[in-house]
Amino acid sequence: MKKILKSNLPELWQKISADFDLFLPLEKNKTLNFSLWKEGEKVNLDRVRTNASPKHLVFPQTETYLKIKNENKKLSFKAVKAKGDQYVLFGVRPCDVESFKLLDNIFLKDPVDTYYKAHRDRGTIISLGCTNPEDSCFCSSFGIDAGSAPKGADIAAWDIGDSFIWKAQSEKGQKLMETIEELFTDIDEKDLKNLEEEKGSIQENLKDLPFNSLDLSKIKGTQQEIFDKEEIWNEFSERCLACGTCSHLCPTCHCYDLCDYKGSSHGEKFRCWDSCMSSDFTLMAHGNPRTSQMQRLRQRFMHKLVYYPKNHEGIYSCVGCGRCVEKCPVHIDIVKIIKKLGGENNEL
Amino acid sequence: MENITKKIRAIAKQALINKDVDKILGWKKGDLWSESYPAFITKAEEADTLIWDLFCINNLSKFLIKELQKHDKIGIFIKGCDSTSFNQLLKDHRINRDDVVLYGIPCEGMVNPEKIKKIMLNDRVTGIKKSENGFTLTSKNKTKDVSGEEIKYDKCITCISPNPVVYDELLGDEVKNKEREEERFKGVEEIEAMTPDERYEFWKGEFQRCIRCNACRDICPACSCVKCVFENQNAEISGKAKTEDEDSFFHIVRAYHVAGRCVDCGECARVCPAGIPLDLLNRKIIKDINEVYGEFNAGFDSITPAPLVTFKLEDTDTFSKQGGK
Amino acid sequence: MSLDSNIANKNEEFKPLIVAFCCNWCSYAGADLAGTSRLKYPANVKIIRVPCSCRVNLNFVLRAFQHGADGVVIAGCHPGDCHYSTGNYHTRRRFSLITNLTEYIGIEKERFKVDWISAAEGNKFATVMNDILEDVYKLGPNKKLRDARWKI
Amino acid sequence: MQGGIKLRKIGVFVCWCGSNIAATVDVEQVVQEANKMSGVAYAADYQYMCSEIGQNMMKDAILKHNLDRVVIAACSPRMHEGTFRRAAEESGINPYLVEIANIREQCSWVHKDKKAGTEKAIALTRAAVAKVTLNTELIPGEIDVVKKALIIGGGIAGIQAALDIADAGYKVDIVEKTPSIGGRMAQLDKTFPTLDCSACILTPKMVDAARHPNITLHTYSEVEKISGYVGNFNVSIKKKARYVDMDKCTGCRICTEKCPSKKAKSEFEEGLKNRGAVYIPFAQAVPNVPVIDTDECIKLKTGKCGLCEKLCPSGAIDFNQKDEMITEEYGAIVVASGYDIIDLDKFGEYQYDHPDVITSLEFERITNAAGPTNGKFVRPSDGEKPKKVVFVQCVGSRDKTERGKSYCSKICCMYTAKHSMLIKEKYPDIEAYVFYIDVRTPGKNFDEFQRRAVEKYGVQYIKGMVGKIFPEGKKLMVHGVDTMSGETLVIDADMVVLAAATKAKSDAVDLKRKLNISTDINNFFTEAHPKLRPVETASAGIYLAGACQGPKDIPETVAQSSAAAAKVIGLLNKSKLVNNPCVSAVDESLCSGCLACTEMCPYDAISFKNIEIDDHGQKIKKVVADVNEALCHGCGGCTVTCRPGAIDLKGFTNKQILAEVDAICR
Repeated sequence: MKKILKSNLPELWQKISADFDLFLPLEKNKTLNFSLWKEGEKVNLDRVRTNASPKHLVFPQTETYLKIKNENKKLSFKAVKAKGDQYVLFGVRPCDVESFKLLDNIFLKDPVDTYYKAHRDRGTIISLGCTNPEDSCFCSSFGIDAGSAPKGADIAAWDIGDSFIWKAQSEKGQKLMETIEELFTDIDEKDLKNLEEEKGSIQENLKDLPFNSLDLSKIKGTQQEIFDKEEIWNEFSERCLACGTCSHLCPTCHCYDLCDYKGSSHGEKFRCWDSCMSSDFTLMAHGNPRTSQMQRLRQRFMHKLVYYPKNHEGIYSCVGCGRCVEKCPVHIDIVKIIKKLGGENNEL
Repeated sequence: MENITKKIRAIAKQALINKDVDKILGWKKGDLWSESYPAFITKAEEADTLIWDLFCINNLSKFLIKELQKHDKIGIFIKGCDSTSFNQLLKDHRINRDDVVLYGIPCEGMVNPEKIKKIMLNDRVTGIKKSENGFTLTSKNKTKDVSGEEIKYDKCITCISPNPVVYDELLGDEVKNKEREEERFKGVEEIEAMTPDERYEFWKGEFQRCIRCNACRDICPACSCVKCVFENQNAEISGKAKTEDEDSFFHIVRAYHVAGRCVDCGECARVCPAGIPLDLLNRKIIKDINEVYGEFNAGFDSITPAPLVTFKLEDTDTFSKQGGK
Repeated sequence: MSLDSNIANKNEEFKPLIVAFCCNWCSYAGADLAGTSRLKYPANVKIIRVPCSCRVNLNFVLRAFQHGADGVVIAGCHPGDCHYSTGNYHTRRRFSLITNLTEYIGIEKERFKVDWISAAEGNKFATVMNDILEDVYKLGPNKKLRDARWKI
Repeated sequence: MQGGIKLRKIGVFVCWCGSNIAATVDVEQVVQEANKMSGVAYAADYQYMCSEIGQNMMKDAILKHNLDRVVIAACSPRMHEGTFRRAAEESGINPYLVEIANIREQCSWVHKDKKAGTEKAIALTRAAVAKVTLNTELIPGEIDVVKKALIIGGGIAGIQAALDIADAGYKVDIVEKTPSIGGRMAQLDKTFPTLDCSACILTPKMVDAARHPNITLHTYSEVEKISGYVGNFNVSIKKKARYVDMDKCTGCRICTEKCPSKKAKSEFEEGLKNRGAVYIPFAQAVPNVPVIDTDECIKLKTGKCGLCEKLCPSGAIDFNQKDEMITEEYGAIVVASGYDIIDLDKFGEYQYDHPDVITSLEFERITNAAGPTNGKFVRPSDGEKPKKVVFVQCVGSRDKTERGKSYCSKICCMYTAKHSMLIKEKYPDIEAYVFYIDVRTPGKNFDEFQRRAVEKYGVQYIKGMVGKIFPEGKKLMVHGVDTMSGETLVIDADMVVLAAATKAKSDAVDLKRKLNISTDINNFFTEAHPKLRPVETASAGIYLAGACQGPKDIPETVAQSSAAAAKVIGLLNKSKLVNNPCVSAVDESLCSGCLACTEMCPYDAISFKNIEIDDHGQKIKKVVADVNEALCHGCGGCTVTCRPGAIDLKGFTNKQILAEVDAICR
């Protein structure tokens, strides 16, 4: 464990960005997102939640995988490799770190998604404890500790007031810390105490959150029984706009569509994020297997709360980041669904 | 506000009991202080869950399209912007006036939770109350008095239709909320003052954040197509790729498709999860229509032809030196 | 009539592309008349025939800019002379708003012109085309709204 | 994105047009490049594709290579699109599977550089190939024809056309704005080059028209509104109140004689004479029924008088008459609305406000035996016979300034020669001078006619213009230049006759909008093609006759009228018309029923209908737009109002145009 003074951060960013693409929570036009850091950009490490999750770094919204060339009426094909340089991603909150693990479960299982793997391999992830969790946070419901050093992070970091404490957790993390050693100092007793205090304060804050008591074990019944609760699904889908805000912001949503692009004398095949909310999701030649918004909305939550856990040793496909709670234009979110399915009437 | 909540509940209850309507569209309160959301009720006993507070920002009118396919008669609570949207839907032949009972609510503007959070810094907000000259915010460790303008949505501050323009019954007295109306186009003018390259960079930066979730479109009461052109494979513009050109294409076409029909309810910008100021696109067009073809407020009535399906012989244009004669 | 040779020389590498949408009855005929009268304008201008200027969709214009046009012209009958009676009155309104909107997005108005060219105005056709080319030469290649994938 | 399109077999034919194309475009290279374009199965070039050999070459290739679509890279589609469509049809290909790449008018003729020209020709060909790839077979619909024609204007042009059409057995209505048919020709005294009396040859035709069982006259009437399309025009005609019952009136003229209001200037007499408030414009007017001028009639203005009503022996005066609107259906329309002469207000140097400075048209009335002076040639100011008369030609004609007209009025040289001859014939002692820029007398016996004026009658022709006229006592001092000798001249004339330029009728623009046809820069109606379709307008079923299209003399006017009549007869003779298949079509599954298209459509061709669709077992009622193909003209404006792209234009679909854009942007 080492520490770095906050006043040294600009130097740190410079140093890292000399060798890596550095992604930080940057505030641009009032919006916080993980973006490529350049000299002079405004880094905001105070708010726990970025607008979008950092999943676009490992799973870009659009990614070309095949190019087709048409020359004199002859076609030739060329596979495209994943693009991108080595990068460092700092400021990832424990929930988002956890989401990488959930994505790994999908993309790194056989057959391995080589694009995803390439993006994962080239990244060094540095987590940051959540000093000020927000109302809509509910990570603890999924066993995530917002003050901990999440396993998926190559380096774990905490804010202890005037400094950050960094703790390497993997070889990659160790290596990165070595290259920037000179900016760090060793920690002392006081720092350790501060760290413990920070962790404690985080725990206190978490306890206080409105959704702290969210209990998934209340969701009872078989897959079919939950599926059949049409009254609940209908109630929510009634106001669903069928936009893709939830799926696109969600750190664990990972569905994609395969599309064609026709260029001047060539073509590309690419994949891009898809949302099960949209009416052309899984659209096939014969039509769509899910014909109503109710069915599409149900699919999203069945996947998160039933299908995924079934296939992945009981792990839910949600990390409680609260983005859908915050951003759904009509306030349909997984918290309400969990409560409702658990028999709780969350409506006053 | 509590008063209006009471009225809403009474009206909804009575209308459902009398079977005047099959369904009521209103708002309910969620678990969080900042959360009020659209709620549709069919049973009289649910009427007491309806509320009216500072967060009933959702424009309910567009839901009528879907709901009227299932029900014959619907009662709906509408603010000023909901009412202009309602007129626009009538004009677009998406709903019939006779199928709807409108309960109008004069609106003094809705509160933007983001602004409150910013004011209270990182202290968790617990509530907001109306005070003598504004509002009192309370959080875990402090309280603070703020003015309405500090916490209301920008779009509400410059709102031109705080009172419903169409209704069957009006709840409460009409409000005056038009003091800052002239600042409506301030944001547009700031962009207009830039050079073309600056403007392009500005919008590129904004569009770059777009995640193509279509929320702006899906919430928009003017975007009422059964199937959007961006989902019409035949139109060949339905690129799903997240690229600079596709993003701009989408946003330019979206803005143009609501040209002359946008009621400036600002919902597109509010719901944008990427925080893109889409209303600055819509308002540019509104401003131009006002300047070139005479003041026009979409949704103020349901009969005046939209500026883009009509013309005048003596119209001028903005592209030719001669003024287009 | 002809381009300022200085500008042309400075931009030897730059071969601008102008896509012109011409209504069948006036402007396309005006372009034909420019041909019959052997007026000269650079070969960078390529014409797409549409029945009426009111047939031109915003999508077509954006697509042209995406795929490489450095300038776009929409030409129709003079207001009052529309073969379809009132089609170009709609063009006038639509593109008054659209040229403003694209300008607001950052596309210079010099790159995107709408004009009225009658079947008798072969001269005007050539002038409009020469003018936009001159403007586009001054502005340089258009990089805005470009589809980076379009050309390899 | 072109999934679903089966492989095309497109033939590309590149025309040399002799050296017209081949001089600036490397035709062979275009063929080579075309061969590389996707979908192209065959490409070839030929000297003249439009020739029979060229067409046969195309037809043979279609059969031999089993081609299913054709691109012709040649001259403008406005020239030969029809030719090649027909040729394709003859080889079994739907004519709408042919596209033209315009590499002559829009390429070889406007560019100098062969490399650039060739590149552009290739791009244009590529665009045509891209478009034709997406073309679909189109089959025109059929529409009925109303067997009746409308003639707008009852001058010699309208009368001639009406008689020809009526003689062929079709009903004709003439709508004439003034109270009588006859038009300008009725005002004229003699006609060139034969000097026979205008009335003598015109009035019999007027009477024929009035008596013809197939002709109906609507005089003192105006066309208010025109809708519909070729074969089926729907026309509202306003019949202005005459206040005289046409059926009761016997034409005795007691009313016109006794009318106490005599202040109105007679339009027919060019203001040289007054007329009553109730009047018949001229002696041979058809119909021979007076009208009451509402602006002048004392009874209509003040409620007093009513003398005519009291005196009328047949009780025909009816002050309660109202303007009447009638609606008629026609299969074809001939526009024969005539011409005016320009206002001379802005030509101060000619002193037109002086009573002895007159226009040629006024001269016609003065020399006319039935005119204001009963044919006596006298000065309007004092009734004395003039001794010297100066004619000034090209007053406002061939004048590039704003007050004049840049064109030649065409008839002035001839009528001025006629006028000078008429004077000299009657009064050999009068001196006649003609100032001219050029004397233009092409036409049968025209030049001989003009020379007669000079050689036989001694009319003095002076090449030059009049600079200024100063009235001096009873004289008009005409200052001019003889450009032949370079001398300045001053002629102490007693009278000056100005050959004022002809111009389009002031209401031509109104009429153009009603008819949906076009006018040129001078507001003369535009023909569909200046050489090959001189009597048709760009709107099917509407034809032009006479000076409303441009200055014309009587023989030309009559010739064009008969030509228009022949076109009308040809049209009315058809039992069915085929309409343009390039019309809008609605994809009902995409249509939201917002009906913006119905509001925008210039032809009210789009209405709506209720349909029921099956949405996954759920029956949903829906309103969708509905296009009337006979009314749709194919402008495509609706396609742009349609946000979801539910309405598209056949032959110019969104996909086709985007494909062209893409092809050009390669």
